[in-house]
Amino acid sequence: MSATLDQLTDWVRRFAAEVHEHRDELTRLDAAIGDADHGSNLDRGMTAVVAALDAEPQPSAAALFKKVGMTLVSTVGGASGPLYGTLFLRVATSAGEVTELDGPAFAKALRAGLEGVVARGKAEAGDKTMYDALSPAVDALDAALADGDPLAEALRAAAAAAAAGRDATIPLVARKGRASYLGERSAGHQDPGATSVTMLVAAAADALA
Amino acid sequence: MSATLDQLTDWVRRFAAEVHEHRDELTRLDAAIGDADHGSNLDRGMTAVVAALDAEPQPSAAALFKKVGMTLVSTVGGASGPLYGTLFLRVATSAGEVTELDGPAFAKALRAGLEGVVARGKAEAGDKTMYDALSPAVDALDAALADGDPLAEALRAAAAAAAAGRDATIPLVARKGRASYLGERSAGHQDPGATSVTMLVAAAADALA
Amino acid sequence: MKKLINDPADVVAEALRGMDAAHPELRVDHANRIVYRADAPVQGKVGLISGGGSGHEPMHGGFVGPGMLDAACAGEVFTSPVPDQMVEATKNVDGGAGVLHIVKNYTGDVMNFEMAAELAAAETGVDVLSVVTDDDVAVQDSLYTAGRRGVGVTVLLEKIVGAAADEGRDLAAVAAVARKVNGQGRSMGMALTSCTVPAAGQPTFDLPDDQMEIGIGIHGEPGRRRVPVAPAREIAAMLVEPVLADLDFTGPDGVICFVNGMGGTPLLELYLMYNEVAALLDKAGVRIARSLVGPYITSLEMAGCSVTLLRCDDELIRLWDAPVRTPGLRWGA
Amino acid sequence: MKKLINDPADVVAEALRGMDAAHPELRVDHANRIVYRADAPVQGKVGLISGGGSGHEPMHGGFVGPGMLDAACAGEVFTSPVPDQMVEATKNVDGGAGVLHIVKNYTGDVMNFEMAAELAAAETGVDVLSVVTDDDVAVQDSLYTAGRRGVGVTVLLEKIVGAAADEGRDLAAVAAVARKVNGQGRSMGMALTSCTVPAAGQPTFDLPDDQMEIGIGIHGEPGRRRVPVAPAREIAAMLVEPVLADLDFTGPDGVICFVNGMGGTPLLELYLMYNEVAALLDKAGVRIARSLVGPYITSLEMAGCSVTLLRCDDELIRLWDAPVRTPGLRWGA
Ligand SMILES: Nc1ncnc2c1ncn2[C@@H]1O[C@H](COP(=O)(O)OP(=O)(O)O)[C@@H](O)[C@H]1O
Ligand SMILES: Nc1ncnc2c1ncn2[C@@H]1O[C@H](COP(=O)(O)OP(=O)(O)O)[C@@H](O)[C@H]1O
Ligand SMILES: [Mg+2]
Ligand SMILES: [Mg+2]
Ligand SMILES: [Mg+2]
Ligand SMILES: [Mg+2]
Repeated sequence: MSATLDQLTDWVRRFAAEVHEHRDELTRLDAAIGDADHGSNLDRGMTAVVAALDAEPQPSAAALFKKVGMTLVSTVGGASGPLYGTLFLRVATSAGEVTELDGPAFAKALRAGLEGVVARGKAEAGDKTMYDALSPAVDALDAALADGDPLAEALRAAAAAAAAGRDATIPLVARKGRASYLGERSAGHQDPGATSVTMLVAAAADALA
Repeated sequence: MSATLDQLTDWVRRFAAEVHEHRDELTRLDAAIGDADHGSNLDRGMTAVVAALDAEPQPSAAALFKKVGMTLVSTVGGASGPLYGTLFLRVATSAGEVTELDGPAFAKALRAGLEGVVARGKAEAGDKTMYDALSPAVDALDAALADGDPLAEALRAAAAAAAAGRDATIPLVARKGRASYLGERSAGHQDPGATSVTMLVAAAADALA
Repeated sequence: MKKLINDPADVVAEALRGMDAAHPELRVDHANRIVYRADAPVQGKVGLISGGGSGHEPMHGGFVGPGMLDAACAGEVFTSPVPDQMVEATKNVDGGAGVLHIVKNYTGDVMNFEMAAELAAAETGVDVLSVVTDDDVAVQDSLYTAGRRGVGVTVLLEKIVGAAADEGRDLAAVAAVARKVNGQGRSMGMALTSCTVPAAGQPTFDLPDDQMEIGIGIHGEPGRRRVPVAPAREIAAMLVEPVLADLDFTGPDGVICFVNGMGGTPLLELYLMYNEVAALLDKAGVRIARSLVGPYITSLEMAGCSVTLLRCDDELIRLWDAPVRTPGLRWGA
Repeated sequence: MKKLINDPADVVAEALRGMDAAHPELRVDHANRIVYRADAPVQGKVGLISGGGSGHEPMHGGFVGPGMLDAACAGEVFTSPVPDQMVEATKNVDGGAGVLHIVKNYTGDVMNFEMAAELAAAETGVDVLSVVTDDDVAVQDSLYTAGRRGVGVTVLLEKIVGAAADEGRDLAAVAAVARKVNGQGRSMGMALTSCTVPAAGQPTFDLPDDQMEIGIGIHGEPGRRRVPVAPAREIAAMLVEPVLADLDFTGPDGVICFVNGMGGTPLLELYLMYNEVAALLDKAGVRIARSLVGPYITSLEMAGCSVTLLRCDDELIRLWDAPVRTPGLRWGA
């Protein structure tokens, strides 16, 4: 089973809808250990993305994700703008000028996105960032596909891994991003970026089902 | 019966003690229709007065009240500094270089004080100021003495008249002082200056009893 | 009460010590609580003094310096200073040309400055004139009341009159400029929150989260009326309309438009308010010749703003543009 | 939420319109949210740009003008601007001598400016160097974390580096001055209250009436620790001690001592704090060469303050004293 361009577009739109719906929750999480803007940042960006896709449907996976990445870079700002922007730009490059992605190609693209996040933000495991949800998700996706699971099922496993990674950020003491300024006081709070990136993976599982 | 210099000094000290005890109440009244400083203003001034009298007992009624008036003018500021200051300075002039004041002399001095307040502040009856408590008190004092009441009893009548005048400020719409800025909203609140001047008359009734 | 203070009784004295330490170009008489420009008196120049309760900073101490005031007398928070301070300052800023007292119209300020002028006349040979500012249109002007409050115009007046004194005009002429500025300026203010007088220890008034006060002064007092909070656009109209209704500002030389912060309002919001005010003036045919945006005449940490318009002519614009060098206002020097 | 705003989404755009209208000496590109000095680019001079989230006014837009920045990019409230803005500003302030990016050390700001520098290199021929400020001693400096925040030193740096660029130094030399200033400056801040991001609609954190936050940044975030409210004297010690512990400030040329208000603290309290800070420095043998007191790098309406010390030498003092003409800082011009 492959993901069609429509499904990939649907992934982006579902993520936008999730972010919009949980905008205040994301901001509240960011208020606790950051500066109370993660929800409005990402919602502003994904609203712009949806508007761009409405205005001009994209002809290929590369074009689609490049548009998403560029729009996020140009409209979000803060830490999540360059991080989510780079993620999608790397996904675009990895996906290429195709209109379908099979499981391995999708997984490769998502890993490229993860590597983009690391290249940009230098986060490591346990730093209490979006990395801590995205990285286990990409690993779970690879593992499930290697086990021969179809993409849809593999993405469900990835989404579960992301959620587990997200929850595991709660006890962590942040070492990257704004939460790091809080030192020990950052422990006991769920990372907002890990929360939004879990929505991203869950949206993929829904859209590519 | 005459008021001795000791009794007159005691009047001033009792007034200081009353103001100090009711400092927060006076400030609260001023917060409602003014700027929340009448209690601290008058307490600062009367504390300085007591310190001055402690340092140097005064040889005559004129010296005593002049010291009180000058100290108030120099330490209080705001509206109540010049008003109470002028009141005591006029009392001093009227009282003269004596060490005792009989009833008529005391009443004359207090009326001179009232006239000083009017000369300085131009308040009229019903403007919702200290005038509205002090003026009926002075009238009551004159009337009681004219009836042949002894000074102590006449001062009790004056204190009662002051209290009645103070209470009668509650429904008034202010036309002088800060409360006038509130217009109709000043109605329903007791005037702070009328409240403190009622303490002044009551202290006289107690000291000269 | 949350404040960066020690004992509430020491707030004014300690803040003056900080001002003294931070500004070598000023000289502070701590016993009398007077801020002087370091080179006072300036020979041959009319001396300008003002003063008032503390809690309105930078006014007035922050407006002492070349091109503005020669001295400022600081009272307790929201309490007029006392005559002794004003007499002392009058003596020390007289450079032979007399001294102008700039007084905001509050019963306390007016009476204390009046007593000071009487004492100065009796004790010193210094010529003294006084001007009273009363620009607040929130308060109805009437012979039978304390009249209008002196608010935002005081800032513009101290700057402009400072420049007039610098030009070497005599006392009567400087006083005439002052009266002209007061006559051509109007203000209106509003508050989103109350403020807390340190000695009182709690907010002067309670204001629910969905209410604001329109027609406030600068002493943390409640305003003329309480209304539901509204967008900046509507608030701007509530301030600008009564100002425009009170005086014609459509002259060819335009106005100085001053959007003032009450102390607790961020500059971001003041610029946003300025945008709304400018749009309303444009619609009313009022030209903005000069602008001032910021917290210049404040009420401690009160959130809110006021709008002041001053009708200009060539002379006032020239005096406004002249160099000024004070902690609170500075240009050209 | 009580603010002088219309729609929370429009706050930054509308405030920039007000800034534009109030300051004819600035030019604002509203589409890109860039504040330029009206005469940019200045031929032959190194161009200086900075930028960051809004809500810190007057920083950075209020520091645009002769002697300081050539342009400032405004992000959403507390959100770094985007690379497109920085690239556009870089192009428009280059007078042939290259452009310096002044970046506060926050993950978002650093990444966005990094992308901008990459794009500028690819799309334009402009030489770009970047300096990052990271002066906040509340945060432990470490290779394994995001490092220290850039706070108060940024203000002093923009002034001093502006003067260095005005002297005609080349890009490398200007960047070297910037790095020197950052290396010699340290800051520490505290909050009495939280602040409310307009889009969030409620205070970022709850702080009981008897508690304060020590070691805050400038984004309304909670600090390093929460302690009972204390007198100004003790608060000053909590801020000054870690600053002095981090760097030796006892040089013969003294320091610039900067007591900054977070936006909702009255000037009266800032001067009082300055008095306490000056006393502590005196005891520690630190000489104050220059002072700055006021709200210059703020967190919306947060009540609180920060203390910044910058170790000086003749060069830095000369550059500090040089003329500057911006809405937020102005002297000698
Ligand atoms: N260096 C980093 N690497 C990966 N993710 C990061 C890094 N720094 C921050 N993040 C993520 O960004 C999120 C915050 O995003 P956001 O609030 O939009 O930006 P800002 O911190 O600039 O306000 C954090 O919750 C964290 O997951
Ligand atoms: N013109 C006046 N004549 C008489 N009393 C006045 C006048 N103006 C104000 N007062 C009195 O002064 C009181 C307020 O004093 P205070 O709060 O100490 O001064 P301020 O109004 O300057 O803060 C009022 O309650 C009123 O009784
Ligand atoms: Mg954030
Ligand atoms: Mg009062
Ligand atoms: Mg008062
Ligand atoms: Mg942010």
